[in-house]
Amino acid sequence: MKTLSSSPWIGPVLALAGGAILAFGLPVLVGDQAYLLRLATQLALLVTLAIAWNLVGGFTGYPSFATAAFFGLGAYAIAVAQQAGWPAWSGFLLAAVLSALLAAPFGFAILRLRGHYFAIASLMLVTILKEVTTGWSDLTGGGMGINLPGAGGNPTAIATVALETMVILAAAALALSMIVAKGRLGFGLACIRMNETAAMGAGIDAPRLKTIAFTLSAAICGLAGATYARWIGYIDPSDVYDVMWSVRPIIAALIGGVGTVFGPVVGSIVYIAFEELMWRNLLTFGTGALGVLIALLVLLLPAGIIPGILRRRAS
Amino acid sequence: MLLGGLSATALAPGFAFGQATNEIRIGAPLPLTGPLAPEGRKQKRGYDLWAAQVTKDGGVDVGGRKLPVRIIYSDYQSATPRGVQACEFLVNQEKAHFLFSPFGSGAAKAGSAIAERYKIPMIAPTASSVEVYDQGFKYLFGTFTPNSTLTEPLAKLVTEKAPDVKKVAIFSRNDLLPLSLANEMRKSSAARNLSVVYDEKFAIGTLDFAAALTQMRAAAPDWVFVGGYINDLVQVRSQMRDLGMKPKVLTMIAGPAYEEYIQALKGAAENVSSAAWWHPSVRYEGEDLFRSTANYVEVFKAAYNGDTPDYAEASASSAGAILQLALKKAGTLEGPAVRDALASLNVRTFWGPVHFGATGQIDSLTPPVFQIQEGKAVVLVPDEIKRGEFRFGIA
Amino acid sequence: MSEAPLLRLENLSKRFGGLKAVSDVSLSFGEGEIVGLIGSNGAGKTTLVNLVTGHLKPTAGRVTFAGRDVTGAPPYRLARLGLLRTFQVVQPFAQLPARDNVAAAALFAGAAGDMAAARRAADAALERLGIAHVADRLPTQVTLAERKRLELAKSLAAKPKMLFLDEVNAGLNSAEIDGVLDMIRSIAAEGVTIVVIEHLMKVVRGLCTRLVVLHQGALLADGPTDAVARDPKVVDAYLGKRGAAMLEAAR
Amino acid sequence: MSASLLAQVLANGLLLGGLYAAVAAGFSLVWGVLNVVNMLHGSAIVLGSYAAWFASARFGVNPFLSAIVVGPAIGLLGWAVQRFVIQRVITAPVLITLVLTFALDLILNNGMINAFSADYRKVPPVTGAILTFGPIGLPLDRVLAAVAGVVVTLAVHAYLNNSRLGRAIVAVRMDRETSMLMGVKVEHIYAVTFGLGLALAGIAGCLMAVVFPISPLNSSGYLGIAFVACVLGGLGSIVGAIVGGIVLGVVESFGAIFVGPEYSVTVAAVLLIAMLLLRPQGLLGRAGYE
Repeated sequence: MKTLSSSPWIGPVLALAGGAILAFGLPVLVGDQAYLLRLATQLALLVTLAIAWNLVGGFTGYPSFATAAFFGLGAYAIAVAQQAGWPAWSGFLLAAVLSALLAAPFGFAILRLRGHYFAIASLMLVTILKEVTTGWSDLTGGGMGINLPGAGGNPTAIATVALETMVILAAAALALSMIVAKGRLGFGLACIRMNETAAMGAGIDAPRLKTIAFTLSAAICGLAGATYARWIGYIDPSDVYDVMWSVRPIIAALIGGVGTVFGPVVGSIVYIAFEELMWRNLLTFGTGALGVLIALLVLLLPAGIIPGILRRRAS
Repeated sequence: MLLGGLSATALAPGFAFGQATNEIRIGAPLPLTGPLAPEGRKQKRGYDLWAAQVTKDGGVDVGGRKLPVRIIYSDYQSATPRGVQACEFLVNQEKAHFLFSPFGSGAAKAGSAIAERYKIPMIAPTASSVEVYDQGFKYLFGTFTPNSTLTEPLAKLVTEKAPDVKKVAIFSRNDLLPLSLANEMRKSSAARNLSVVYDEKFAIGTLDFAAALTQMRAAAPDWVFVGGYINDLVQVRSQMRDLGMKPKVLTMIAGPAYEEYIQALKGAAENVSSAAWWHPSVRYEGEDLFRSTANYVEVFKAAYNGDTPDYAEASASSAGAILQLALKKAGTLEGPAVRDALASLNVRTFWGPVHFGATGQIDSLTPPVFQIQEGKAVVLVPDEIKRGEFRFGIA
Repeated sequence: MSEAPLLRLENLSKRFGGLKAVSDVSLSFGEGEIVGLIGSNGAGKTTLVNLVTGHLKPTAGRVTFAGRDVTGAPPYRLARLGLLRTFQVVQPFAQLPARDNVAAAALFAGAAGDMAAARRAADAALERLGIAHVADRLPTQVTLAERKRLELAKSLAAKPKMLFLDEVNAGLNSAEIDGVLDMIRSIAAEGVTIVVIEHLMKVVRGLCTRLVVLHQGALLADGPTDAVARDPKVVDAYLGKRGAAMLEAAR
Repeated sequence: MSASLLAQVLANGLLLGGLYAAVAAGFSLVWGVLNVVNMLHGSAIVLGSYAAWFASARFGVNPFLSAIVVGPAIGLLGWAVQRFVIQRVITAPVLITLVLTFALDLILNNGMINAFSADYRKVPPVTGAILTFGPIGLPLDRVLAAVAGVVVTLAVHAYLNNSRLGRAIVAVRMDRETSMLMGVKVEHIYAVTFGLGLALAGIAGCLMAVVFPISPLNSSGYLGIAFVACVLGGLGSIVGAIVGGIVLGVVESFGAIFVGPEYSVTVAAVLLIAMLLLRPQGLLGRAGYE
């Protein structure tokens, strides 16, 4: 809050500029290292989702597990739109708008619940969307999955475009997160997180603010899903509505620091590095090792890396 | 910062670079954890058996040199995107010469794009859907015939032997292979004027089928066709028994081909009919390292405490055996040359006669139709390897 | 009572299952009044405040504030209209410094245009309540008396028309109470209506010109402090002999 | 739709519900007393199933009998996990305990996949008999398992209300601070309760093994059942778990008929959200949500 008097736009503009440099610089730098491109894209995807989650789970203090629901919805929105012959940009638009349109009323309803109840209700949305998508096979191809047109094109081009889109999306999410954190919305959300009763008493329209945060978060997740679908080229319900899409961003945010602006970014980097390391070195215990990491993290550094460092420096 | 963190982990095993071609490196992404873990582990047994046999024989003959084989595994945790990532990792970082595809049609399809791009021949041991091979790719080869080759011979057999079978119930897991099988079954039924009186899907992970089966029972089908995986099929079968359902014909794909299915159900498995791409009771002679189906089964049993191989395990072994034959023919490890050798392959193996069609999918195999009789799978079709007659009714 | 009361309750009732916590209460409050709301534990005082300030929805009845029907309106809407309350247990935003605690109310209820204006308003409110020195501290780092004033500052920054103060003096010593009472009087002098929910007779007697007594959820008495305190019904039901004596003594 | 079909579906649902009650009881207890959503619960049930399978395959003991040993053994494990791991963050925000038990679940589940090679296993039928009442057929194994599920759950309920330790647990559930003042060692109660919760999971695992194939992959399904049944019945209420389980079983069964079997989980999920929003205190029981 301290830098509020200085221009609030410097951070977001820097984030966007940095994102653009990364987005178009990375492919040039590692263009021949396809695997690195892939990892970088994955990292950008996780950063995007973690930032989106942080708007609700961090700033507002509502532990949402609905990330996978909007991610999957966005992926299917663009897949169906492109199959129907819509241009790509309208697919992205559809992904964002559909996610937001679903998130607004659903969020408004379940954001009345607190703690575990909210977590479970948000998780159920993933289950519901997954089954509806699977069942509505006329539109979505059901369990057979769906191919995106153009998926068979030049893989290098697809990988490059995916990385560029994903990094720019991540940078935009970061910029948005900075604006929210420093603005009226973020201030209101922080009050709600700390004491919702007092927040309402101080004139904060908690239901509205929470719903706005949830909707913004959903729209970002929808866009991330759409980018992902275009990147992978083939999606099926159990892939894009996988609960791990909800869990990984939470872990990433926890690692870096829940409720901080840069926590999700730092946490995502650590998470991806660790996951990659475990996956390479432990053939069949990768998931379990991840469990060990998370458990240790929660027990030893419950506030996350950034707040942990800040606290150490303060004392 | 971002790049630094990434390259540190990504380049660590890049030392494989310097190695000359003194071994054959094969990348095998497998779902060793997650929902597909049982299938992934089966495949691994098949690959390992082939690799062990190669080691025993002193290596693979490539242009007169005997080269050892190394299979590099990577667990993709049953998540298709991770499977694709694993393919790229194995080629790009582990410098694999060849790939065995991830499990199933969906993941094989997604992974084949990587193989195509790097000109790495990929053998898919578990992908049957024609859509996988329709992509115009040149480096993908599959050891399973299309799904229609399973349902058609079954439908033909049933309608010939039992013309009074008129009403069919189709019940399938809402998943790629079972849905595709159900689709083929629908077509096969329509072609023979059978009426489909019940047609439903069940969600992945369904535990209890009592309600759906109760409704199916009310429709009184003569022939019940269930598509799913072994856990679904074991449960559906035992609940059919609980509900006293006794259709004239009960067909289940793809579980009865597994020994565990018979073990789990004991008497209730009797007279369940099925079809698979291979069965241990088929009898083929081959030019491959296993020499014959009978010998393959023996070697497998010796290696895995007496377990009998099923089609999934055998297909994995056959992927290795077929690659080995192609390598011998090509005389080099170069991707394009081995690809051409695979494309023009026309050999006999323990898996059956092997020839790949224009799309890369095998077109020389006749999947056997079989039925569980006295606790054993008995082949009914094709005639050359027929071991018994179709029996009607179930316990 | 003026012809157009600021707040009017008409036949307000609240049931929890079979229990009638508030039954059929009708009351009016005028501008600038200081009213004491008393009653034994469980008489329905806090429930009534919750009903009026939007933290609970009434089962029946009507609430009108500044000429609008606000029955069942949420707390944030009432706060923006100028109807605020403090809580028996103080409710700060624990990780925000005192200044931002107050600034929240100024920004969202007090119509401060932006964060900077809200902080200026917050500093003014803290200054006025004599706790400017805690502006940069966290609520956990200040004394109870300061925390109580912080709550008052929050309400003040919201530009209130009416304040419900729920046991704002509980836990304070005599000198601290006197300071708070002075502040309440000065706030009322600006035309803000104040309702204090109190157990301390000293406070009620010294501060309020009017008393409202609840008994078992219903309105028992309403009138000038002196008259109500002598009302035999009130003495019987609530004050008891000892309470009446105390009230007399405090005079 | 004939009456006999509906009767059969209702009977199926009731039997399923008895099993669901056992699945939900321990979960509900832990949630209610510790305010911990135990993500480990599903895997603990699967662990119980594997133990029952092992007892059956190796020693020929049927799951109803092995439950007597399996339950307490897994309960002991639960006691240790709470005492030495979860207790360290018990006062942390909801998200932390949720993520911690999720991590423990990843470890246990991955461990089971490795240890049991992920193959599906099935315990042979205990009686294999089928009871018929006119047009309705009920497999005896399933009836026994469902009845056992309800009986065990009721036994725990009785224990909570009649023993010294049980009453201490109930007291902590009602009001932690006051119990502490009254000399109850809350830490001890937490560990015992978590142990009891996992013991119930272990027993439920044995009962599920009578009816369903065993696989580590079932764990998330079991957890989902526990969620829904628990919310339906009311948080922390053992009797509520029975009511919630049975209602869920019946609703799922009719859902499969009227909505289609591919939507069975959706039906449960919609039911859950509706309950949370409209009647958070459960069909019976007190308001549980913060």
